[in-house]
Amino acid sequence: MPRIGVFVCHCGENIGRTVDCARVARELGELPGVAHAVDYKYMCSDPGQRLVKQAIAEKGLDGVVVAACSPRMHERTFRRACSASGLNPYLCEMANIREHCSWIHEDRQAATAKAIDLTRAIVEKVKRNRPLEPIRIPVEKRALVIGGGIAGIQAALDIAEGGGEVVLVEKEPSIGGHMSQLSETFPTLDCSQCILTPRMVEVYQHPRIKLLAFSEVEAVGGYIGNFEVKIRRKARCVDETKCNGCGECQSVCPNKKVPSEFDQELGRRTAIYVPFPQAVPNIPVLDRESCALFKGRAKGFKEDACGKCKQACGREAIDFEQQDSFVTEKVGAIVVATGFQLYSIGKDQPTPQLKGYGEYGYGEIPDVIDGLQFERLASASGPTGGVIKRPSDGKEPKTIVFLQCIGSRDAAKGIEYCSKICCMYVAKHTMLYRHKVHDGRAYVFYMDIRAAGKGYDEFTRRAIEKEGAIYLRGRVSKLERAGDVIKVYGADTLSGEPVTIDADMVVLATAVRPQPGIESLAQKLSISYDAHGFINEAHPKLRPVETSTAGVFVAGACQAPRDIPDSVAMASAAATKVLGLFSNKELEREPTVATVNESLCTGCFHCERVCPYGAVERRELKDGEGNLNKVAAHVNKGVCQGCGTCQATCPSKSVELQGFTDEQIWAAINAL
Amino acid sequence: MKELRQIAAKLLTDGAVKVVIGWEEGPRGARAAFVTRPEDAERLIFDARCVQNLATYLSPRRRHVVGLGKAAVVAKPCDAKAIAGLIRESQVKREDVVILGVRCGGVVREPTMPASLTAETVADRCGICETREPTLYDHLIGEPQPEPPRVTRREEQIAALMQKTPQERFAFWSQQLERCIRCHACREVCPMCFCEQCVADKTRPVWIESSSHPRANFAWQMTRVMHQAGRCVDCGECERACPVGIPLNLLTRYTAQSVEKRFGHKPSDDPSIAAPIGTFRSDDSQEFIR
Amino acid sequence: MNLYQPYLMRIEEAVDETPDTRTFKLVFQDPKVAESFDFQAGQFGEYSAFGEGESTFCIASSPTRKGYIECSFKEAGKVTGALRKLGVGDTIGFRGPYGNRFPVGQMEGHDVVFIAGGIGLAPVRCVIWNVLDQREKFGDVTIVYGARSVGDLVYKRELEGWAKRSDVKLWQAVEPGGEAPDWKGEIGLVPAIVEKAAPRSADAFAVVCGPPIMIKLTLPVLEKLGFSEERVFTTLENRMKCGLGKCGRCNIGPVYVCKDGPVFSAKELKALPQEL
Amino acid sequence: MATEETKAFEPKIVAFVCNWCTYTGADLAGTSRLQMSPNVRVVRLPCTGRIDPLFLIKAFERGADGVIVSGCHPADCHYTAGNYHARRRFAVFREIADMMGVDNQRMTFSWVSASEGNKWRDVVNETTERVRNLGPFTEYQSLSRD
Amino acid sequence: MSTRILTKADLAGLVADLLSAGTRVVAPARVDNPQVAAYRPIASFDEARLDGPLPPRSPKEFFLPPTEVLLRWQKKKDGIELQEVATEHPKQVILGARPCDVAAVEILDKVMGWDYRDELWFGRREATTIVSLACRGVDKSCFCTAVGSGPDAQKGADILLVPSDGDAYLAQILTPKGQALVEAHAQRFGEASGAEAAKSFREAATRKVASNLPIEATKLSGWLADNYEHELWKRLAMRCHGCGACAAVCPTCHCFDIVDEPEGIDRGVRRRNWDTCQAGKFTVHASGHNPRGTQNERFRQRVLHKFSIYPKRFGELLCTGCGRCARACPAGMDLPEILGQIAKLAGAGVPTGGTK
Repeated sequence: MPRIGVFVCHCGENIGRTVDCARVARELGELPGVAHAVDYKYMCSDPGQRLVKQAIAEKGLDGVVVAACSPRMHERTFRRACSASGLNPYLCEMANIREHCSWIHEDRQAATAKAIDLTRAIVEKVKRNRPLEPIRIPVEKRALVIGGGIAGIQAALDIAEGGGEVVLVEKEPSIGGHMSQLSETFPTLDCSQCILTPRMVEVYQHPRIKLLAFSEVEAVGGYIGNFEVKIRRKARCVDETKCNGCGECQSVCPNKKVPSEFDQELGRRTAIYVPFPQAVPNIPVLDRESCALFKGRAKGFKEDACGKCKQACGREAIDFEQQDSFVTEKVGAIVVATGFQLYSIGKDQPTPQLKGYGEYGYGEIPDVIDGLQFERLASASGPTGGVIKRPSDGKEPKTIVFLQCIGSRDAAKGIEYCSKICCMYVAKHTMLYRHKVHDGRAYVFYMDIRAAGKGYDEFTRRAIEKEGAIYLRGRVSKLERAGDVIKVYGADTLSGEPVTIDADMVVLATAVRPQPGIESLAQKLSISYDAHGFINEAHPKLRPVETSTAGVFVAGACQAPRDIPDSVAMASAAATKVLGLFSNKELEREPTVATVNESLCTGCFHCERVCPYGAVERRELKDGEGNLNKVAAHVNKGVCQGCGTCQATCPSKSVELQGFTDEQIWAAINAL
Repeated sequence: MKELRQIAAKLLTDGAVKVVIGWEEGPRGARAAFVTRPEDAERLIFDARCVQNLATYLSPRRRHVVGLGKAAVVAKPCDAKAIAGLIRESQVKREDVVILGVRCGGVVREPTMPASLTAETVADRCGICETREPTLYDHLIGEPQPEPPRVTRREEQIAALMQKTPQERFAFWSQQLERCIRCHACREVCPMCFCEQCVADKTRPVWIESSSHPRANFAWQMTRVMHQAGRCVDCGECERACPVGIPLNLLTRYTAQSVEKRFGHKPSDDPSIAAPIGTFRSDDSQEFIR
Repeated sequence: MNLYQPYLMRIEEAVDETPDTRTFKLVFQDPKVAESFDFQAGQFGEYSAFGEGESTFCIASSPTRKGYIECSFKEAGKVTGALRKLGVGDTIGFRGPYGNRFPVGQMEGHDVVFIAGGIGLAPVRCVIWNVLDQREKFGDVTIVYGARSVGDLVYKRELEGWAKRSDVKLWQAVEPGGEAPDWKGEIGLVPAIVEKAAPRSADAFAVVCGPPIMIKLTLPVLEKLGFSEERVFTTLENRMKCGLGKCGRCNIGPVYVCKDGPVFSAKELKALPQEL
Repeated sequence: MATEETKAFEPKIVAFVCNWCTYTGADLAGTSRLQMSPNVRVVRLPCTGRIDPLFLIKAFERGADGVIVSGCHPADCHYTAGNYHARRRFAVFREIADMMGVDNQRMTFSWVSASEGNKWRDVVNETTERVRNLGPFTEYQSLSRD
Repeated sequence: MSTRILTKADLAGLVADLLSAGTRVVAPARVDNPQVAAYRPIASFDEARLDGPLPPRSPKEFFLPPTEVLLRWQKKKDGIELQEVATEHPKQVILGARPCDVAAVEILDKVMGWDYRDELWFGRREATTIVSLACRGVDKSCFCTAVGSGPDAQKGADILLVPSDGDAYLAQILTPKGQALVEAHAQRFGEASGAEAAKSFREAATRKVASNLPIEATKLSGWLADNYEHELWKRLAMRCHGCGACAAVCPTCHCFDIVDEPEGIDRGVRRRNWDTCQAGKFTVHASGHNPRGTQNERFRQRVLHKFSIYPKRFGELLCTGCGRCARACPAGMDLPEILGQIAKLAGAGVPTGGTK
């Protein structure tokens, strides 16, 4: 017969007032298998815990039930007390007779009866508890950072500075991300590149950072402390080990008319190119779709149509035959910092939920551009050298209309959320514009101004009050080309008047969306994401940089629209989490994970289908002679988080969640 | 029939398979045949009396059948759905079975009946079945078949039952399950019941008691049908096997109706289409959840 | 009281023989039953853990020791799992004694060889004590006992006692790799140790219990040593429910193990269909 | 005897709840001292994904007059998807139970988040009232009679 | 003993008398499906269908219920309390049962009574009077004549009714129990007449059944014992699902399981439940080893138990030729067919083309 000890807590008056604790102890004491039952004023106090310890020692208890407050409050306390007296902590559980009983009932008789029931159910459960040992997992002290924008750069540097090794994966040819495209940054108007490029170089030179640019994550296996990541290194057609970034190849490339992605297609580049002069790594990429040689090969030409770059390269770094290659990296933690893209307002949208704007003529009227394009126009390193010229004819625009909330906060367009950064950058744009075109008129159509942040409200007020931007509260219904100008039909909802402005250029503050492909990356990582594709944090308040998968963290605008300081703060926070994880030799995990009874497993793999973590593996079972007997499920203890969905799904109940086994729950129900 | 026998004989002669599982003439009508020699392929028949679902014999738990070696199996559309189920749930590898699909115009209720289909004789499930030929097969055999006589007896019975109060339904099933002797024939014949050990045989803990009192019988049938939700191929074998005549297909069919209504899922013979339980959509209806 | 109604017995002593094997000393709660209860070596009973069911094992104590019975069992399922959790003072159910017996009377005046493997020592121990308690009636007594490892040896204290006795030849063995640093016994499988021990076979009796594979390999050794197959006995452990020859579970061909057994001579065993 | 009979029927209700949302929500109800009927006995599980229809059946077998299954709102599951699986599972199970004559009024399914102490109280009170009005689940309990 | 005549009207009256005296009357009776009859307690003679279809299940459950309580236990702080179940049962009459069903009961007395007497079985046995009704033969699956019985067999019956002239039955009183029933209701029974009609009924029925399977199954025991490893067994049960429907409907299958069922944390019952040797787990050892690992072996056990093991031990076949197993089998396993094959191999009787 089991020897369970039952300890009923009065919690001062908290329980004792409505529950007859002495009676609970007395009745539980009558149960077969209960070797000891007492009540006490404060079980969690030192003397209370001593009662538990003494009883374990003196009565030889093999299970402890503390009927007191919520297990969320003191389960650890009592488990530790049990552990200290040599009883496996998992043989101790709590019955919640405070939050679930004494505090919510007044009828003493009913509350006492309920307390007895609740405690009895836990006693019956504990009779079937098994001693469990924490799971220990070794930790690979190396992190993968996905995305080389400001968030990824910051996370990589912080982790590396903290002593960890980092593999930084960037899908573009250079790190730097959107920040490298910006002209100046709000609210200080300091030069974006000036503050960013040194960080980029630091990354490149850091002995503990391995930079894999022009690469993408192909597959992720393993679990916290022990991920195995397969990375696709896309073919640059340039041997990175040979190239010294001299730029000869670019200067000889005959195709100089390729729209530059970095300049948001406002500028041009060559077919073999470095996206921008400060690129890190400073190694060109050959854009095969624009290259005459590859275009010729695609058409089946016998001889290569070009090859100038190869001839020009003194280091024989050009390799037209280069193929994508794969590397596998073992890492202990992953930081996702894939950043954002701008909502494209055209009619064609990637998902049916998103709707475009036909009425703004984006893509049709060349002088209707988006915010990022304006950044390039305003940038000293941009296609116009920082002179504001409109794309259609290069004329200096005298009137620019800025439209806020394009897509954002518009459920009809499929984006209910606020993109957070637009109010600020539009204010910045008006200032940049007015600094460059002193007589220019900057109109802003806005819905509200959201400028919460240090120095933010001051900044927008400065744009309006000191820098002469004209803010009109209202929506624009239509943009129409009329000769040299763009007719902006809007409404000023404050005055109630319709407004029509003849603009030379219109800048749309389009919504911030997560990067394309984020869903498939999230699926590879088994992390969850919201309806828009933004990565879900583990808890919106308390675990803002963790994800649903242990060991995978999130930073920057891939989690939600973020400005630079937010992104950097998140990145540092994620880095701290990573370093915290790395500070352990081994991880200790709760042993409440699922285990499969392989002899009963039928191998239908319903469990595999429902496991949110991909913790179920297929294991071949062989007989003595090595013949395959069957394929059974096996749960990877490092990956399993203990939700138990597998067990409820398993038709034959051949998988058991430790701590919540069928026997335990059956016993609890049986006792109610 | 000739085509079937020829293909079966050829498969055996070529050594492509070791056994052809089909139907033969037995003392009480058509029944399963296990043909291992080409010359015995002549025993094979196919007509409207071939009621039994032969997919059941492909379960890896049928060690004596597995021991015969690679099998070809004759499959009506509903049998093919069961084979797809076995493939879907990793019990059978597609390449390990040769499927001799047969076009089917419905079967009679009992293999002892004459092969002619009338509204009276046609099996309830065939009365509403819309699949005349399987899509999962290696060979497709037979002429295109006419529609079976359309009957909706069972659907009407279900509708009538659902018109009643829960208490009346409880009384109905109590009376039916009073007869249950927990022989588990419904399970053993079911092509989709292939567990190494059934939850009803689990002893630690005993969720479903093995005694045939109504309490355990309720638990058993609710659980069995729950496990069949979205997986049942409506072959009707459970009800046909029940030695005490419990109308089990009312349960399985009602569940299938619910699953179809809720999740738009119908059992198919495409192994790549997952069963609805074990998957989800974030916007699944939840009108019943407060 | 109907046939299926067990006697209630109190656990007087409980000893863990190995991590999964436990021995109970049991006394009848009803003094009248205790008074009248009698059994023979080799018989078995149905032991209840109420709420879980019944499990079949032999009576491991000797009929010469009155007033109690002992049983040893290994945790293998639901019932034995529940029984193993019971301790001194707890109540279990017992039905029995059932089945036939070892022909201890016939053995009188002859050498007796006891061969056991693992938990198989339990039924043999019953006969060993039956013989040792009337030591003068028998010839040489040889015991060969083996287990997978030192930790798997059961009745360790009694083994020590037998080792010290001059009127018993005890061979203890563990399988290779199962020995402890201070292991002084043999290392090897039981059949090989029997061969090595080579007890005198003329007119001798042998009792062999253990895992089926051990029995299968030991019988030929005994035959080689010259034991008559009519004088070699073993017990079968088929699955049983009633123990009364009714539930239809334990038969091997025409033989009901619960009634015609569990004790069989090697000769009888040979005649059975090979449904083991 | 007479007192026994005149005593009002008090339903016995077993609740299966997830640890992260509803259990915590119920804790919050406690901390907020929200008074509710004492008929519900909570069984704590890690996730609604762990809740098996067998639990409900066993609860009825053991004399429960009603059951509650409650967990995290969609998208809030601590384990990302357990509640979605549970939702499908119980969507089907309750229809099967309905077919068998187990009045669906005896089963409450709810999403109660960790912050919804009030909602938990309402779920408990409403379920208790509903089941009280239905009366004891004598049909099911009578299945156990020999 | 003697012979009397019993008209249908008197039979109805007899039933009414018995019911009013508190005796339970079990008879083949109407159920919700008009195609089917079942043995069940009746509330009046109108419910009975004596000439109706063969009930799919035999009346063995009135002696060995599918589940029955063996004892109740209650755990106390200081031990266990057991509560015995009654082995005495209220009086019942089984009326209109087929001779094959009735014979089974007497056959089972052997196993239930050897050495250890099963009071639960005999309690019901003693409380029951069996009035059987000669059968006209059901269908091609009937083979009672092949197992040494017949459609008019007397074994197991206390009174055998044989349809006679018009609406009357010739009642053969076979045991003191039968005699007692007649004496207690003497006014319902008339002087014997119509023996000729009864005789021709019996002969016609016997002829009809005998043509189904003209073998002597009683002579197979030796061959079966000697041919344990025969090729026949290796392929016999391919189609068998092991579902045990055959055992469930069989009047002589009597294997059972004993299980404990908690009914709360400190009390519960121990039950005896029907079981079947066809179930895969029937013989699994605690170690996981299964001496009858495949369906072929399990089916062999079924045949051997009925036609070799039981006759060797108890001198009677454990089969009454009712044919229910063949009718119930969802897979077309056919015991008469198999017996025909065995008879051919054994050379017992004269198998005809009637079996394939």
